[in-house]
Amino acid sequence: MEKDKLIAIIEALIFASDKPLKTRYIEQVMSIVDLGNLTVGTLIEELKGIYTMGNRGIELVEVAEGWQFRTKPGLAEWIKRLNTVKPSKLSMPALETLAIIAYRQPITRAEIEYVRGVDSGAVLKTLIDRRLIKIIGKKELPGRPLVYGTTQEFLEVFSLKDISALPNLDDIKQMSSSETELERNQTELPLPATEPTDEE
Amino acid sequence: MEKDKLIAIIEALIFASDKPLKTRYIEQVMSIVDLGNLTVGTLIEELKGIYTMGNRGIELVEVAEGWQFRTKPGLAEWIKRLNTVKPSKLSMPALETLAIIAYRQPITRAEIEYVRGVDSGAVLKTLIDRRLIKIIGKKELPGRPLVYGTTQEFLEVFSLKDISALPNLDDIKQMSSSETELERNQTELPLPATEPTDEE
Amino acid sequence: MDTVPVQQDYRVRLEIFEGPLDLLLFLIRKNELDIYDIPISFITEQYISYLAMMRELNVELASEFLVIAATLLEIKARMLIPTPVEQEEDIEDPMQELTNRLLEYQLFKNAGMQMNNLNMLYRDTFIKGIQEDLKSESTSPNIEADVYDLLVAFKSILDRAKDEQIAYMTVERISVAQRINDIMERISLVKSISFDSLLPEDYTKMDVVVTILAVLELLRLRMLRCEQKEPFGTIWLYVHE
Repeated sequence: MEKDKLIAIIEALIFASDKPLKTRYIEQVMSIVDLGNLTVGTLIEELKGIYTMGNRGIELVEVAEGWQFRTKPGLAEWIKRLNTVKPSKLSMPALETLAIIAYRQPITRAEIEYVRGVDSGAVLKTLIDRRLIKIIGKKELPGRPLVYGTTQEFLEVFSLKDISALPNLDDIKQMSSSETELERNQTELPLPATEPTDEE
Repeated sequence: MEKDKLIAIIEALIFASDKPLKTRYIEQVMSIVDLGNLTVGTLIEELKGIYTMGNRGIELVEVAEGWQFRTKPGLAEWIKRLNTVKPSKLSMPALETLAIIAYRQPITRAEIEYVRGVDSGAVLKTLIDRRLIKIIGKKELPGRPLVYGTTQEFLEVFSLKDISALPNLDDIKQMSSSETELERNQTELPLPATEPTDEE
Repeated sequence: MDTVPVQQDYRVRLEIFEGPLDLLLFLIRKNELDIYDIPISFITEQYISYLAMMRELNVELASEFLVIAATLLEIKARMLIPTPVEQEEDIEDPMQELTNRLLEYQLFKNAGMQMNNLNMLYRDTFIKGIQEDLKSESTSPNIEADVYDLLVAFKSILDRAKDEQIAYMTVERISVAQRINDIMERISLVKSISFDSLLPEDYTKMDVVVTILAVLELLRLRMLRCEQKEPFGTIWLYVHE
């Protein structure tokens, strides 16, 4: 195999790995090809050189555990700017919590956690910070727990006229199939015209 | 600012973004520098060229209306050897249902089932869980049924620039049916021996 | 009728049909028929023999297979009875409808296969492995989400709740603190009570554990005292004077 091709493979491996990639893992992957008088180490150095030469935005660095592509330190300010420009998505836990509050408000933290089954303090804080929910009062219960509800910003973000414009929960029924494919395939159905099949 | 520096910034921005990065967000970030007679679009093309030239393991592609670095398709086998990545596969029923939704969106569940001829609740659930489709609204019909459409993730998974980049349906119509039946012909089925008897 | 020996591999092969339209398309192709000019008697016969054979091989069939069988039989019947000319225009042609459905189904089946040839993420191509330490957190005030995301999120919670509800109910029902209150309330009326009678009628392991914990706590706080007259005998609880 040509040297360029070998370098390309290593580049793809390091890029796709979700952790810094150890040289010996690369060696394992490459063990099925004959490297001739080359070594994985020298190939990595050459790949590193490709990024070092020229004015590039990313570089190949050796961190404690292995090799990793990173953006050049000098460009951090630009990436920070990007994060203020790009709209963000809500995480699944955030969406879930927001859904519970939207449909069940006013609701206490204990009630939210009962439904979700997990501690929800951090996600509530995120939603408050993003001004999607707020404390709307206290409940007449021992300890007078705080109750949460959605905000005006929530309606704006989700383009809702008012809270009653949320999709009807009955629609959920449409989404779940009455019979799943699995169940149906297990159901024996009588056939027309071929009545006596099973009997002798 | 020098052109090389501008390209390096764009490279870092695209690399740092978890999702395909839209040109307009790059433009917003770059709005504080004078690009002279250059545009973000031409700079991206030049960056793309850097990766196209030479035998590189990654490339810059336009997917889901944004820019993203991806490994070259020919290298997939090597990356799978790392065992850190989840392989992705869709069943024939899932692909078929996805095709109906992709080309006919917005579409109701009943419409999908009419085309396929079978209950599609389970397969719709799978596609929603994999975030390839989502509910995009309701139809002005009795019962206000939910309508489905493809997601951003759908474009990302199938490496499509936008929904119009799907294979042309008219071209598919032209395809001879025999070539699509290749796999099925491998499975020989025992058929009742009946001769065509229709008079007319 | 002789039973056809059931062979595993037949089973597997026959399940490649996704539905009745898929089966019809297969039969059309298998017999090299023209999709625009399907000989109805022949295809109906083939289709029904097929269903019968699947049944003999113990392949479970979806009800939709039978719906299409009925449609085929209806079309066949209509063709045998000449329709009066003046009626013909109002009546939609079921044969035409079936042909259109087959053509459309075939089209999307092929489209699905074409899509399978595209460069698929995590099969043909890979994106940057997302490293936790490099993950960028957007600080933008803008949020990308719509109300249907909320609806789906709510549904996923409901689905999960179905499995977990029971566990929560149990915990809720028998908190130790609550049981302590129950016991003190009951015993204050009768002065003495047997341990067994503290348990609810259809008690669970959890009820027993919580009750024991409650009693132990009350003993520790010297609010109760207990007596057992003989080994394995009834445990009696009294209010501590």
